[in-house]
Amino acid sequence: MESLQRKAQELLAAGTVKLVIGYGEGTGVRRRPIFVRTGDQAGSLVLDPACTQNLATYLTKAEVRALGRTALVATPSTLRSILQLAAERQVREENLLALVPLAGTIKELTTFADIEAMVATLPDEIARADQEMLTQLGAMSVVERRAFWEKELGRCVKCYACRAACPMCYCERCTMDNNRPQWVPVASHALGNLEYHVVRAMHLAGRCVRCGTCGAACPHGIPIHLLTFASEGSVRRQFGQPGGASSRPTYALATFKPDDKEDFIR
Amino acid sequence: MVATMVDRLTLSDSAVDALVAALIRSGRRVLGPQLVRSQGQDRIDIAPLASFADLARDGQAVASAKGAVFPKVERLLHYRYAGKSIELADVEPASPPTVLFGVRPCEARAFAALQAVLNWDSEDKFFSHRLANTTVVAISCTEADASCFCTSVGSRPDDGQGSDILLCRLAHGGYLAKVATSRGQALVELGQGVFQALAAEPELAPAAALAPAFDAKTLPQKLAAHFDHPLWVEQSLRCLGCGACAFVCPTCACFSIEDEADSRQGQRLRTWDSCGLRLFTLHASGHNPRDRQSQRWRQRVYHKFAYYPDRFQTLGCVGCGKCSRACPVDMNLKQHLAEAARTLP
Amino acid sequence: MAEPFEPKLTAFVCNWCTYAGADLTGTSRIKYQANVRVIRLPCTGRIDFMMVLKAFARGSDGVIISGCHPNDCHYTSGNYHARRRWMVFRDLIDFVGIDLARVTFSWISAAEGAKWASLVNETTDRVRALGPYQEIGKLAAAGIE
Amino acid sequence: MSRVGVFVCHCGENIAGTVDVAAVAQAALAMPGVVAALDYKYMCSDPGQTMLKKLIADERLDGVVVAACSPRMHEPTFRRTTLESGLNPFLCEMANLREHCSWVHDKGPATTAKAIDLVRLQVEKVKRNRALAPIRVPITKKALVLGGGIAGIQAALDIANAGNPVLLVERSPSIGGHMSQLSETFPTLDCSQCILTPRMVEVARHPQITLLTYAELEKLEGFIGNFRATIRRKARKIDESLCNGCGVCQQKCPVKKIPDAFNEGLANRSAIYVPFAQAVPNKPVIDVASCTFFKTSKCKACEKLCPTQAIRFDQEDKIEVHEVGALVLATGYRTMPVANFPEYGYGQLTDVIDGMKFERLASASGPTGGAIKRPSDGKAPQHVVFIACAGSRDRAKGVPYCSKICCMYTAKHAMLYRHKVHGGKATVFYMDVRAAGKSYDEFVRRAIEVDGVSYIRGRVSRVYEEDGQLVVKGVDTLLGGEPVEIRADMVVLATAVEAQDDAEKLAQTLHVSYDPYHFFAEAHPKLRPVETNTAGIFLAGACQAPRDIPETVAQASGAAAKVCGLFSQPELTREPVVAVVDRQAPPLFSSCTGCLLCKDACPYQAISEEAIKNRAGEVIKTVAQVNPGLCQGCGTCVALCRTKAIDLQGFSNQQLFAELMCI
Repeated sequence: MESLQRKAQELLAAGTVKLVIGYGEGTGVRRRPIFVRTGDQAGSLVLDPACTQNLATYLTKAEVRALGRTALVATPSTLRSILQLAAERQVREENLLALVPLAGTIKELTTFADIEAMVATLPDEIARADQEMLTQLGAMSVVERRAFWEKELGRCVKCYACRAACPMCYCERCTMDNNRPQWVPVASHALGNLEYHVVRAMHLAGRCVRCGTCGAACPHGIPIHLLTFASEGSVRRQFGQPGGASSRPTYALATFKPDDKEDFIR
Repeated sequence: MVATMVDRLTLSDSAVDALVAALIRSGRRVLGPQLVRSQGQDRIDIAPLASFADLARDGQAVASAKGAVFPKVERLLHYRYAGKSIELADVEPASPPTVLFGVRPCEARAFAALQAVLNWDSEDKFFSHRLANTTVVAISCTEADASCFCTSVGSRPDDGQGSDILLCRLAHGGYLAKVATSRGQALVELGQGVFQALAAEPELAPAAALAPAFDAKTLPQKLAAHFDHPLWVEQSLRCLGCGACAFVCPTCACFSIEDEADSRQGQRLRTWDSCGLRLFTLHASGHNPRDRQSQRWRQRVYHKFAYYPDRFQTLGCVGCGKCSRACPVDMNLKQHLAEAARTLP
Repeated sequence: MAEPFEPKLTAFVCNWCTYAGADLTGTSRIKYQANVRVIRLPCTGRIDFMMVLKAFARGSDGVIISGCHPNDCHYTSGNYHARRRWMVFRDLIDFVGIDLARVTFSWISAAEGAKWASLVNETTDRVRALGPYQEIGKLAAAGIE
Repeated sequence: MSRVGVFVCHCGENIAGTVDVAAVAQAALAMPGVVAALDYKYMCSDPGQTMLKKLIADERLDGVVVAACSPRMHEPTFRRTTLESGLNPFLCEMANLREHCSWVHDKGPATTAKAIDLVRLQVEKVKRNRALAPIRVPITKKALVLGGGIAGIQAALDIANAGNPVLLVERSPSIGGHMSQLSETFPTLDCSQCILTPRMVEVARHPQITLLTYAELEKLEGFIGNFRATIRRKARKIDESLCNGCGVCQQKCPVKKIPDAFNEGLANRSAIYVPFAQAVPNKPVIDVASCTFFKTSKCKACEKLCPTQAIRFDQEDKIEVHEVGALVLATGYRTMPVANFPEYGYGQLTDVIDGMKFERLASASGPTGGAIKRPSDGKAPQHVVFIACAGSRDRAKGVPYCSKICCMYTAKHAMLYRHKVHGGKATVFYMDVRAAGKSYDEFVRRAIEVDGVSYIRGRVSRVYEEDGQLVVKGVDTLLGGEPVEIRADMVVLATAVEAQDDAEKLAQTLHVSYDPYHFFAEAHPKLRPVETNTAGIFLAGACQAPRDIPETVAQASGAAAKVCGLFSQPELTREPVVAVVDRQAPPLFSSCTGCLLCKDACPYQAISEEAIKNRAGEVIKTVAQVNPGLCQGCGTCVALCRTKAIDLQGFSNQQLFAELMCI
């Protein structure tokens, strides 16, 4: 934690960056994103296991961009998000720098190549609880799964916290907000909710870094992150092209192999 | 809600149980906060009660109770084509008699704020119908958390405003019932023999201790004077621009009108909306008067703490803190308001 | 007394292979059941997964998706892209509880008129046996007060 | 509100016999937006079309649905009629009541109900149709032919003779290609040079052909009708305008021991050289790697002795940019190096040679003047073994395909050998003899029956040297796999035909697709054999697959015809069924996020980046841009786009959504 605060101070003092986005004390035990712009603010940076939110989300926000070159306190997921955003031309190498807590020290990654190299060494697993949920759901009959999701998504109010919190949901005009035609009903009735979440999961297939920030963001505790885990999992299993592995476009659904194997087309 | 003289009665825990049973028997829709545990997380939902035992007596529900009178999606009209002519049908408001049982006093107070907007210049018959059909039985709070700030917005954890009946906990079990309205009276009559007359002055369990964090009285003037203060930009930097705060808020009344149609028929729906969402103020021209998130955050604060007092001589916030708890990036309204009160001259 | 259930099928087909194949079914006067409504697209690559979802939301009891065989795509690779999407989309809708038995995928070339007829007949029979599918359609009315 | 007209065709009894057409028209009239509906015996007939035109005018229709046969049959007809009546042709749609309904279902209410639904689908669609204008693309009427072998020569001549300027680019110092190295050609045994040379000269003399030898394509930008080709003209180190090709420089050049590629290393050349006597242009090149001056900055013999002072040691490569409207790829092939055959001695055995070397030995213009002398000692070999399928149809060698020409040229070689070395013995090992082609099989028969070449069906497992002779070990599968051992003086391998080493790189430069063996891929294996999947780029000869000369020439003329066809139009007009990227008012400008993931998905490289600038010229955002000249309208990008920022004209989201909302 101290090393992070020191690093932030250095970077800001040297003018290497104008902004350090990290985690700070929040309400009670919560942690919240903070935006450090001066050395003396660096002291409020916190680093502990509660710091899990994927801060890459802020890299595409106009208000934050306007603040100048940014250092981002990065979890493994955050690093992957940076690469995926790079692959989709949403972030520039020269505009950012990742600060990775590593064995008590802070590793500074300045190039996408560095980040790729680092990501390649990091484990890429989802939380056990999520894995168990996926297994449970997998074991259910299709009717049971329908019931499960009907119940869970029934609570959705389309506040779009999931979309807002997701680093890959950076589109200025989300397809949900596209009304010519209105593919997905705006209303958060049962159909609107199902269609919204299926669309989101499809749009993240091959792009999702499985940070789970969308699920964490849901005020109603709907495990929507499982939907994107499922679609992303499908891509990884079948095409071996995970989201967030490279800063060059390797989007599984924009490419193909003539011998892609399926067993359902007659 | 017409306030009659407040009638003070007591009920034992078992009596409350019997009351809930009686309400359900009477065919009313009985909604109340309940603890739900799923995927290893606890949360409180406001849902149909099966018995008093299901009731979460402490803690704040994620969602507010406003859905009972102002649902997230409601149908306003529908039409169908008969050949080339269109048959239009207005939807008449219809809702089951409802009891909101065991909600927090702050929730109860919120209906007045909703009414201020929805029945402001013209009456919203859908809302009014549901509201008239709803009896509110609140339970005073003995606990408050770091997001609560009712005491900062002119209320108390045992505030009876907006409740038809307020249940205050007694030190040694049971409740003191403050029956404030005729609708409350109706429940008393329905629960024959459940309510007991007050023998002696009851010993109440201490209400939650919650020190005010700011002075809401002076806030409106301060805000009015500092519309362009950098504070709003600063506070909203981490705001993601979702609608979580508005959709859990008991007083947020913003809505959108959506038409859903195909070649044979269509319907017009009213759905919740939020001033925090970018599209809320998007003009057809593409121009957006509140294009930046800081402007939208400021709007949210000003609407509740400057425009409301200005137009309705009341605050648009009851200090329940639901928005803070629901916020994915921990935008704590209480802290932000305290900061405003502190830093704005 | 209710009349016997007749399934409603929606088919999304590409213009160059399957649509032409279905034309050949006609010119060859091969009979098949009349339950299917065809939506013509230039290429399977144009099929937005939303269309499949919508078909169910609109009360289709079954959906047929068909285009050019691998290597035969009029646009060289549209069908390969489509295939990838379907591979993921199938997994996803299965995960959210949509019955995969309701969706049939097929490659039908412009020369396979008979295959189109048998595909429609088999699908119609299967879906008729499965019964009406309102799992998604019913949602349109759910959650509205 | 729309004003749609619905026209239900009886198609005689074809539709009316099964479908209650009157009921369909009546139902259509009740559909929202439909102002007129009628049914008629033959909509496609003159009276039918007249009715259509009249109603469009009388009812001021803004949409037309013709419920008749398949749109694949009559859509053009009815769109033309719509156009003639002054309505945009793309406001006309067809409901397929015949192929998809009346012909495939029995008469009855269900069939009529389906017919009505099919009409409703199109009515809902046509209400959302937009008037579309055909896309017009200008054409630069100049072709670039890449490769100066017989394929390139033929294509260039055909295009030029049709009156179009042609740029013929050849990377070696002379055109002619492999064909110029051949001795005689099957099945006629006429001299290759004798038939090729006149064509080469014609190219050189042709007023419409600009010949760029010793040049290579570096970059290609643009699209059909509008390519920009960047070409590197390698420095010959001589001034071509002065050189008269007298050849003095070659004679006087002190460096003479450089293996001559044209002669497959069977002879040597000088450092300044003309590849072969009949080279076009007949201008030398200085081989900088071998030239004494460039090594030691001494000598300059050629410069001193050049009668026209044409030597330019200081000459640099030149980069030229040419605007062209079409390309013909005729970059040819290579053969598998003998070094790839450990079993045949890794190319270490001097007398184990490949077909090309044999061609040079047999060629009158070759190092031996056409006499068959084996490389090691120059003796006439008494027994020559020819091994067909050396590498071809051999998965282990990575060439599962048949090289196609080897059976024929092996027969030719054996025949030539027998003609030239009397009493010599020729043995051919083969897998199958594939002699499909006009008088091809007769040719092989002649080798066997008239010239007494012995054919053994079987593979050769090993060739090695034993006391000055080559031992060829194989089997005779016709004799039940009996081992065969032959002592030979020379072995000729019919090595596999492969794509050029740099074929893949070139394909990527040009954005044309290629097969697993790096041969360029045709747009459609049956119906578009000379086109690539990149509009405006065509294929000729062995760069696409192994080919013999007649096939190559035929394909070259085919490609030339395609180019001439393209050039014959004043401009390119294409159906406006293309993808378009959303543009709208500020501050959004476009709902495209510029992720450009669609770029990879497009089968036609039609998508590029576009920078949206403000008045000050600063880039506000980068979005996708679809080139209507390249887009073929498959819609793959549309389905891929998350924000629905790309839409497909004619099959737009609004149209398809409307169709879906009425099922």
